[in-house]
Amino acid sequence: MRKIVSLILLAIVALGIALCVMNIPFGAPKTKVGNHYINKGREETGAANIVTSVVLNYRGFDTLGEVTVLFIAAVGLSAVLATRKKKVEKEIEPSSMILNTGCRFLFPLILFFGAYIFVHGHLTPGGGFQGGAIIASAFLLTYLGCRGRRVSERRIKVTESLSGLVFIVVGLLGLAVGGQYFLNNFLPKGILLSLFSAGIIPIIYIAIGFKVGSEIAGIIDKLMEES
Amino acid sequence: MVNPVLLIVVPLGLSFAVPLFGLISKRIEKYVPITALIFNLFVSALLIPKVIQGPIIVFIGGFRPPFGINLVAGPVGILFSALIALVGLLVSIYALDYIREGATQLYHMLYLLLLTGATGVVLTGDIFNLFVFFEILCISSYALVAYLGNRAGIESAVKYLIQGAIGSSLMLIGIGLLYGLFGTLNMADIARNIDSVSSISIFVPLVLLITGLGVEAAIFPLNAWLPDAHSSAPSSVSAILSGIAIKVGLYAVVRVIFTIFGVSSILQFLVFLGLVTLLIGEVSAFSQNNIKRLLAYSSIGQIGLIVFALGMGISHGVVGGLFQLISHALSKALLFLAVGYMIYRSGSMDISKLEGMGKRMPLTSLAFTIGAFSLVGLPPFIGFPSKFLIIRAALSKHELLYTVLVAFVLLGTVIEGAYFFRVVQVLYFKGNPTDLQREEAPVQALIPIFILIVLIVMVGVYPKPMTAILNSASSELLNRIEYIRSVLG
Amino acid sequence: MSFISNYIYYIGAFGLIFIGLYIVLVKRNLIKVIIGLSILDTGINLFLISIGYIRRGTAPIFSKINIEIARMVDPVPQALVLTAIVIGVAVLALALSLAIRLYQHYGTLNLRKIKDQRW
Amino acid sequence: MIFIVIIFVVMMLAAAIAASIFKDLMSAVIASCLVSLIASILFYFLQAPDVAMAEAAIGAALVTAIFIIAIRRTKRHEE
Repeated sequence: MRKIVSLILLAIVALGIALCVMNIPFGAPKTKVGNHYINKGREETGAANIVTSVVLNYRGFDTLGEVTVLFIAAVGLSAVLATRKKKVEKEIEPSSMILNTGCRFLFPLILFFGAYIFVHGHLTPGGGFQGGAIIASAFLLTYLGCRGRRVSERRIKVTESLSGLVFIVVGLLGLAVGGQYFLNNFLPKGILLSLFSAGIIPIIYIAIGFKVGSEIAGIIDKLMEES
Repeated sequence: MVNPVLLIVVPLGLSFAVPLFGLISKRIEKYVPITALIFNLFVSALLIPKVIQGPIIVFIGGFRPPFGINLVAGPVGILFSALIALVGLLVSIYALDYIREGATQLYHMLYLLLLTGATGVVLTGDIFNLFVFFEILCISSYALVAYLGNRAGIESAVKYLIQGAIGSSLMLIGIGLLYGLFGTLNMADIARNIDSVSSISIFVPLVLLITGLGVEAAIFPLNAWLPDAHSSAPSSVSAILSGIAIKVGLYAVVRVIFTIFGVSSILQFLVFLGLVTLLIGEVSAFSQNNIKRLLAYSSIGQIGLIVFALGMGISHGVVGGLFQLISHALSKALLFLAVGYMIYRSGSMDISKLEGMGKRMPLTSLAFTIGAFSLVGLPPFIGFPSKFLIIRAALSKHELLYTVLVAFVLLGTVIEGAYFFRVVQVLYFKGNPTDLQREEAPVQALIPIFILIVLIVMVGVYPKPMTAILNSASSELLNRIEYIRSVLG
Repeated sequence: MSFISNYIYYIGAFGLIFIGLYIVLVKRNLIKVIIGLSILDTGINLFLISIGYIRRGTAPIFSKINIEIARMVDPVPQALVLTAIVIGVAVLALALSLAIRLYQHYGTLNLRKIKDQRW
Repeated sequence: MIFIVIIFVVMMLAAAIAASIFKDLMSAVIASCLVSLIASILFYFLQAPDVAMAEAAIGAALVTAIFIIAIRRTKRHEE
């Protein structure tokens, strides 16, 4: 019964969307705002990767909101999983030496890889979110491989809030220094395709990288607790 | 001049900084929401006289719309942000004492972030940005509903989360279709070009957006989550969810219908939807024995009344609807705050367990009575002028249909009066009054309750100062040409 | 054939969206429902990206100085999808933490069996 | 080229249906991970390398990890 009702409902939705999608031809050049970004993006933001310039400059406010959403998820997760009873220290079986050494060897390499990705976010594909996710996966590896090693919760929290504050302070500096606009790109744009270019974009992307990395690492840490 | 972007950025920054404050001292963190909301209230109050003359358009990053994100601090936006800051501030004072269990630091962060999301939704002028802030609002309310971590709380949070997630997915599909059709995400720019495509392809994103936003706004077929979520959350959270969160959802629905799509053909449908929501809410509230569920269903009824008023699509109706929205926010916040300590003292949400509260907690019971009377629409409280405006607007249409509809609205009010009088009767006239000593709520709870009572009575007696802002707000909502012109220049 | 080559990405995207919605509406197990939400998210992201595609386009990155501007795909949907992916993860993480707590309270994840309050 | 895309899309939809059918939640999660992976390849075909990276790193890897941790703390089989 439930299946039939849902399928009928889905069919109606599908029909409606199909009617609408007919008017959006696939693969045709039709963009209006997008063209502006492609044509003017390099002069206005100084980033070679136009997606980065859209994410951090034209639509930077969305990104601020998005970082906040992840922050809420981390906070909400620890609020939901917070237990009133005291934590019991469980005896953890240590992992084998090969695994342990391998993880210790790989951990800094993965961190470097993540950092590379978000430092070069304005030049190549990738950026704060991807780099942050890679950093978080390094922590996931240590949780799985070197059991018993934990990052201190406090350090995660401090990184999280400091990097969030960097984002907001850079934005407010734009309001104060570079004319009346929040998130204004007030630093010099530099030469296209060089590492130190695009004004505030690399700074914000590094902050986002740290924030996303610490938040997802914190989420994994909370979920792994007492499991 | 104060930049309206500070209304969003300052609370956001402060809530990011809460863990750092926590390192200094555990006592600071619960004053952070109060500080941020005082700031917001102050800035909003400062901006009100300016925005009545004309909306302030803020370009984020210095890019002119439609190329950058912009905020539209018009009369509607600032009215809502002032309301959010006011109710939020009072409830956060209440929470100083009320929230003791669990991870209190996390509660205060989530609480502030919820209100920041709500402020973002009402100020933004970009449809995807609205989606992002809407997600901030929704996700923090899922977490806050589950805050107590008991069976009921977790169960209703799960229910709320599933329905909310489906809603936001539908909304995102709608936004994608709009972008595909118009190549822009700015609400004013979409509104300007809305007539350039065929009406069927407009209709689909409209339905998707309204369905997605309607989940949070609790319009009739989409409100299954509301009674559970509002009744199992901590009372301070229920006050915010009932007072602010559903109103913000409703704002988004109205903005989408009035400003972006500018469709008058579905307004009639909206009026009927509002009436159905009203009657279902009131009838279900009548049969409740749980005091918080009763208040939650009464919220559904009131939302129905507001939708009814806004759906009339005439200036008087919109003024009445917005007034009713403010009056419901204040009165329902007062009711939930009063009920919070009653439940705490009696240890049960059962209405029959509240016997003798008139003697045990006289001030709180008085507050409950005032809130209830105000919701029913008795003078001299704020509910009277707002309901009066709505009914006058409906009658001014001079159509037989609306006269019949008004009769139904009055029927809803009668039902509402019946169940509220039943509760008030239990509070004062039931039970054995001899063996009870007074256990009044603590002073941190009485201060916001007292301020709410003063506001409710003051605006109820003298509603004149509200009319200027309400009139310009309603003309902003109804005059989309002016909105498009002021954003795009 | 031209129909398929024109609409294959849309077919994939909406296929995922409908399978995801079907799972969410019909399945009883909470973790299964959350898997459905994740598939739904992926479908929506694929749909948004295919809106911005231009036939024989290039990625919107100026990796070399002389690159043909006219054939670049639209960067806006890509920026939106980056945001949407992160929001999706946030919702999933919160939902899974609720699932863990729900299991601790009820000992089951079957939503039909959890009926303390009326659904 | 178009045939490769068709094959990928069919595989992706098959994986999604499999995620819906499997009673073992762990298998269902792996199937949904496969959906994300193929989607990230499709993102690459659609000239969106940024999104492809994000989907592979977040959508396929971390989400699957979070799912598996959650399933370990609850029940593995759907009833």
